[in-house]
Amino acid sequence: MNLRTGTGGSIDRNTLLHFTFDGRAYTGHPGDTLASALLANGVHEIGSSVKLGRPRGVVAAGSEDSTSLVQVEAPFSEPMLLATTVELHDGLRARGLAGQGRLAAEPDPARYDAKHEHCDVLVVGAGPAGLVAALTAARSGARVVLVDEQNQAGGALLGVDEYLDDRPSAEWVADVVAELKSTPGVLVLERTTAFGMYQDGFVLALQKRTDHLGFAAPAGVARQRVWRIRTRQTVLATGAHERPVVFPDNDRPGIMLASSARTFLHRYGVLPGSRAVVFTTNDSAYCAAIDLAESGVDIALVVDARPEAPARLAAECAARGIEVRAGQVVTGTEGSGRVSAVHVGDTRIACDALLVSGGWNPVVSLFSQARGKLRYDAELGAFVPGGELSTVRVAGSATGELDLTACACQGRDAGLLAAAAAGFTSGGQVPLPASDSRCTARSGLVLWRVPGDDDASFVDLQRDSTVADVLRATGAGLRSLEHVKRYTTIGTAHDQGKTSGMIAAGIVAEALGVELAEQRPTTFRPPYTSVSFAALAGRDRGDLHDPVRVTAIHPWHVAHGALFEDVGQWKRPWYYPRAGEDLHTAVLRECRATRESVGMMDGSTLGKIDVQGRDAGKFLDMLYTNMMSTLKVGRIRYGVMCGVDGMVIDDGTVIRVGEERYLVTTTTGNAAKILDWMEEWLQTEWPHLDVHCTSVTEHWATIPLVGPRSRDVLAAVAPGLDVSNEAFEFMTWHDTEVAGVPARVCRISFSGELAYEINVTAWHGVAVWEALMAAGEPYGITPYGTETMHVLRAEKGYPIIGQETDATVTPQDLGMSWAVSKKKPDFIGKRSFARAENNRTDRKQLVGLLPADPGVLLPEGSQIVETDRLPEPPVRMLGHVTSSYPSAALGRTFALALVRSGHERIGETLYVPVEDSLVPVTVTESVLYDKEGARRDG
Amino acid sequence: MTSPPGAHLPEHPDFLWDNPEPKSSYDVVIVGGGGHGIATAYYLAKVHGITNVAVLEKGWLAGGNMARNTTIIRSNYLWDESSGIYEHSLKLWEGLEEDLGYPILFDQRGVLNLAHSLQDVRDSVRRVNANRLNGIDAEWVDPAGVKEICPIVNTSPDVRYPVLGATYQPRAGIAKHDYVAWGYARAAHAMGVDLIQNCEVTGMETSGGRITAVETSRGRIAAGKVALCAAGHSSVLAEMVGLRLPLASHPLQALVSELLEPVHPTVVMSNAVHVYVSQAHKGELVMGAGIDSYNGYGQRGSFHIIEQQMSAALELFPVFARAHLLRTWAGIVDVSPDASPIVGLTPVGGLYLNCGWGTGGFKATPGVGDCFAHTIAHDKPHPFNEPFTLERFTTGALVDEHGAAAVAH
Amino acid sequence: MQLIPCPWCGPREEAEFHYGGQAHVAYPEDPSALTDEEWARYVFFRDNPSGPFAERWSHNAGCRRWFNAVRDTRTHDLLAVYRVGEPMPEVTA
Amino acid sequence: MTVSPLHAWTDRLAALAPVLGAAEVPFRSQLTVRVSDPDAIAATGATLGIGFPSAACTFTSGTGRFGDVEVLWLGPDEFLVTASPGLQVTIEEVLRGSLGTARGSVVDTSAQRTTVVLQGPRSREVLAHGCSVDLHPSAAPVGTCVQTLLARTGIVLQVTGDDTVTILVRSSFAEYFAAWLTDACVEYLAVP
Repeated sequence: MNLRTGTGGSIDRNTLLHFTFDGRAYTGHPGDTLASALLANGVHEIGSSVKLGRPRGVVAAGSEDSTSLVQVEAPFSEPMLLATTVELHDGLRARGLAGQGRLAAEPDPARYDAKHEHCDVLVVGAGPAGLVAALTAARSGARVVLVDEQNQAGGALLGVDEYLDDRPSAEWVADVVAELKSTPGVLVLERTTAFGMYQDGFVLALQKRTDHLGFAAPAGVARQRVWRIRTRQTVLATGAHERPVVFPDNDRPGIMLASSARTFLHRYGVLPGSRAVVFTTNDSAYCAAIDLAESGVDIALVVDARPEAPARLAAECAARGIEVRAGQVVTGTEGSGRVSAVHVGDTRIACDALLVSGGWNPVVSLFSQARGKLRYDAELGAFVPGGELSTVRVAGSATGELDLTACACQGRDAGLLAAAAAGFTSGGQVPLPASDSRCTARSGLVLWRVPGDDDASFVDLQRDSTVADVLRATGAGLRSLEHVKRYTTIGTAHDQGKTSGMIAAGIVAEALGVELAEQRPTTFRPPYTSVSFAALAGRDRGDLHDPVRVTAIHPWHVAHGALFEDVGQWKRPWYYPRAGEDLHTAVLRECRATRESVGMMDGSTLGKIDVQGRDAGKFLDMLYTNMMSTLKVGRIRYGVMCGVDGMVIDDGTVIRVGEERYLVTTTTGNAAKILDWMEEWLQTEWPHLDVHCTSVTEHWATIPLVGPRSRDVLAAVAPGLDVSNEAFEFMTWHDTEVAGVPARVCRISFSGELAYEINVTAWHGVAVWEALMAAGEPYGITPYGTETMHVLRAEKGYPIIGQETDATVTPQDLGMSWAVSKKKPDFIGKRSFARAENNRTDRKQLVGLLPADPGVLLPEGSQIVETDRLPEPPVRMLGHVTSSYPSAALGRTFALALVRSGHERIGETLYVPVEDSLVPVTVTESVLYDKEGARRDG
Repeated sequence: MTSPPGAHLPEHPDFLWDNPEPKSSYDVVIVGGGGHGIATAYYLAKVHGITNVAVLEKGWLAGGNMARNTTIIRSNYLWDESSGIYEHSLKLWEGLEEDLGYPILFDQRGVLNLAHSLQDVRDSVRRVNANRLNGIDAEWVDPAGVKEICPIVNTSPDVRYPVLGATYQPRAGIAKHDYVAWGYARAAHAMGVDLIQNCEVTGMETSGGRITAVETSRGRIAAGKVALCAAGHSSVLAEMVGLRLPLASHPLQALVSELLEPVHPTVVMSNAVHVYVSQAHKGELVMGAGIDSYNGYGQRGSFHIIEQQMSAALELFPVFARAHLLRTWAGIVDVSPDASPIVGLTPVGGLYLNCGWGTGGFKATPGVGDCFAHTIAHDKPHPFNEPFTLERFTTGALVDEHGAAAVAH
Repeated sequence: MQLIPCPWCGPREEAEFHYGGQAHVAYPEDPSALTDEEWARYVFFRDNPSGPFAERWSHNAGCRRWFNAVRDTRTHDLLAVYRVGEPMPEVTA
Repeated sequence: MTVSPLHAWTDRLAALAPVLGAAEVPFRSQLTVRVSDPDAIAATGATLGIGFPSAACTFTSGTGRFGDVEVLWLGPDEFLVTASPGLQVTIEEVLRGSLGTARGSVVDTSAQRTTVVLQGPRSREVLAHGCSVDLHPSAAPVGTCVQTLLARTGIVLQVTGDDTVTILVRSSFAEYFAAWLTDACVEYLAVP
């Protein structure tokens, strides 16, 4: 059956597009949607309903449709699209859905992006009100953005054949759009749906950029774009949706909103059927009846629920031989699949289309999202914007106004006011177009439903929710619309209640015998229409998902086969496996080489903060648990920082560069946090202190050179430096030249070995690293990664913040009372040490653990228990293993652990459940290697 | 012919509850008609025989966080104190449908908590071991095991934050939040509890250090005992009796997709990238994000949080690319300094406190309902909520579930 | 996403800022003189009103300055911003 | 031998030429100056021969004893002095000297950030894909200098010409920035 008209519509009849639906081949034209093309081919059944499996068709022509759910299968599979919003293209393949879509198994090849846009006036909706608003604002010189969800401007005008200023409305629209597009500072975005309205003029809009091109979409172009629009003023000209009336068996395909049928006719040249019944509560559906009749549809009957039909329109119908019955309603339908007959009282009228109008719902979703108050308009039977917002204006039928000229006038006023509020007052008057429209919709009757079989009277066609469901909900004791919505699931489906929500509210009010004005409408939540996850993720995926931070020496590590560990956003060399090595063998080799000769690592990721000012010492005394002001210029001290709750938050070295200058290092993961911490205290608590902090983390490349032969290597590359133990003491630093470039060398050790930390300007990093490698070659210098660093420090009992600590650990728990000043009157965290909990003797304390079997490696994260047999749960746990390694230096495995009363348990045997066994371990001090510190000086 | 995908879901009963006028006096007034408040009323009536109880709700019943959460139920918490109360809760969940005679769609499909860094792995293994010794089902699964449990998770090592493994609690799962709340409400109502909606508490009366009544938008209601179950609004209520709480109320956002054929058989959580996702019974993907940073009572959050969540979700689940965001919303979560709740007595006689659940409130509903009812009935904490005192912030005996924030070497 | 008027840089997106909780909570003059309870109040207890709230923000990704704001926590509307050290301005919510 | 953060990206950045000119300008001398006393600010500017910016979110430029120098406003008491490579040690000394006893600090941060210059009529548009600051010429005229976010990295953005934008990005984020920029240009390369 071909239901395409001979002429008319904004489709390109000279071009044929081939597509398939449910496996059958069809044709359509450019300008069609999938829905219009299917209807033109006589396909009214699109899918079936999710709960009852009843056939579902096309109810509306646009994004408010609630039933035409399809799965697009080609060009790329995408679930749950409305056929009314899928633009037809050659090769489109789709199928109807039973309420559930299917995700593609293969990765989506499309690109998505986002763009920020700023404007003085944002206009949402390019119907008559929006166009006039945008033009008015544009002429005032304001920066204007106009967004519209359709592929062409015009809004409601696209669905009529009316004239504006004595010429087809499309011409008027084209002129306005042309002027807008040629005005500097104006951006017109088609196929762009404003889907979310947030604080401070932040509007999100989704632009569908290439979907309509199908297979011809250019590669590289983002398929969809999220516009992040920040506007000073907004004009919402979002229009109104026609709503149906609920009656028994109102869900058959072929039952369509009257205005949508009119849109299919005028925009796409498609007839809804060959013989139609029109059922209305207001004037607007008469236009559909008349237009369709003039296009050859047999209008069997116009059923007007009002006691009297409007005289002029009834006369126009009579002139065309259309019967009008007032004071009657549709009481049922027939059909197997598509509607085949309509019942009006006792009369049965055969037809293949039923066009319904129950009035109009202003589209207030964005206004409501912007926290605009809604008010019930009893004449309209709908919620309308009920209060002013200082930065958001509503114009056109979104206010409930349905007369075209009045809508345009509201648009002009809103455009003027918005521009003026944004500071633009020089705009000229935009002339309002004169309309020849024969009907306005205002003089309607508010009718939610026709009584009858409640079980077959569908309120939400997608959720299969009926009048009976609503009445069961109110009968169950539910009073709030939110409860009824949840009980019945009305309004929770794909369309989010665009057509069903108001009707459900009306039926609830009737059932409860309350005024709708007293009911609070359910909340409108973003997004207005659905948005793909990928569009929201934009380009923040794959390599761009989260920045990878790398050091200046990183390319060398890559070239030399390092495996990397993620530490925050940094990539750090984890270990450098040689052929055939796994983690353990590589790390044992790296550890041995370092302890026995010399190794080095890239320590550039450590946070570095330059702290300057007269009060720098005083300031650091407050932040660290130990004393920094007494540190002498040229010397270095290890320090611990706590939060105000007394728990360790970071540690590192502090070097005194000058009388009023320190350089503080932080752990890799906490660099930004500690700088923020310092600034917070300085700016908000102690602004009187003369201290300034500057991050220099990336200014320096930092290379710890570690092991008994490190002195020899350093001497070879720093000829000007006296590296003797006497001249270059432990915990001091010297400025010198290393490999010919200025360097600061610190003698610090995180391994217990003789060690130096060489700092050079980052862009010299690779050169100095390579010079050290060359100079160390005679000693078998070995680059090592974080894992070896962890083992070396663990053998010495040095904790890693975040591994040995978990925000419940104090310096005392770590055995670092020596780093907690007794002299300072105060420092951050000190007061918390005095709390009862801090002085319990059974706190968890850092100790070493030696498995009885020196070959057994305890899994990190293992728990520790007291008995050699497990009782029934819950089992009392004494603590857990924080670090565990095989040690080359100790010739055995060992672990660090936090253990309840650990410091008192030295020498005790405890047990670690590992899978099904209990591993006996001996508690030891945390320092296991070179307890005397003999190796420090080489 | 196969039945339609949505045909199998149970219907609600024909009767739920009455809407009585508040009486002038009750033995116990519960402030807050969310899941916790209603469950507390239910256990007061059922376990302790206290039925002269009113639940006062300022809006619609169970319309706050109960209606807004992502319904994840699990008990695999690190500390003994937490695992005690959450496991108690999980055990009650396991019998709840029968207990309430209401289909709550409790589905023990398991939860995976993903680890993305070596420290995540250590923390996860630590938690698994602690769980097992506490009698809680928990296992550590490697990436291949993750793939087996949830095939759509991207376990490729070549992504920004590869999945290094996960903890798995098989008994964890999801339930249907409204069904749970309504099941409790119907049962509580049937035992004589008054559920009073649109009744906002505007003040509280005390006499001689004891609570005596609450002032409400529907008049004064005398009360022998008053129990606060107001989640995000707890601070505002406690302020009425001069009680200051260590809470911050934050927006927490969540979202759903449209209905999709089953693709996601379990629950996946990733703290590192701030995503948790499951597929609900009808087929929608339900996702939650991290909390918004600022205090807020507006039940709305900032959209960049959703965008970040989406990019993180797509890294984990590339198949979600063309799923569509259908609806977003926010609740108000009351976050305590140690991310653990505060449940127990207060300095005001007869006034009881249940708050600070942050993002964990839904899963605790049966457990805390039972324990809080015990606390109210006996004027003494139940052993499971004994550690969660207000005093712990003074003594320092925190139950810090934030855990290690980040590895920092 | 909120637009936060940094007193120095002007309005910027919320993502550039770091939230700092309640403003005007001074570090105690002498913590050692406080009882455990008083100290706990300083460490853990903050106002949490529904309505205007004086709070701290830092323009982290911008000028790195901390400043104060009064924000209505019901609407999230920023009612005033002011510099550290200045008294909280009168606002009408 | 010196290696800049984006040395491996020279060709890839150059290949963006049909859309915009993009090139790293490495090894620039950069000094972070913290000073708030107006007299000290004036004195420091006088020493350089280039006045410090008096308005927030701007930069000044000029030619003085160190050649072409720019002074960027980074915060109410924080400035970044940038100059040709190799001058950082001398400039640091001179700045510290002119600061005298006034409250403040001078730190050599030359390698902390690297500099990338974007040129062409699409510079602002490409950046708008990741930068939320209004880059329209009316809102960001030549002389603008903002610290902000570009996608997921912090940047300092200077509008150095009608169609020229200079970006300073922290060295460890430089490759992310370059990758982001290259990706942002894909579309403009695909459809010129």
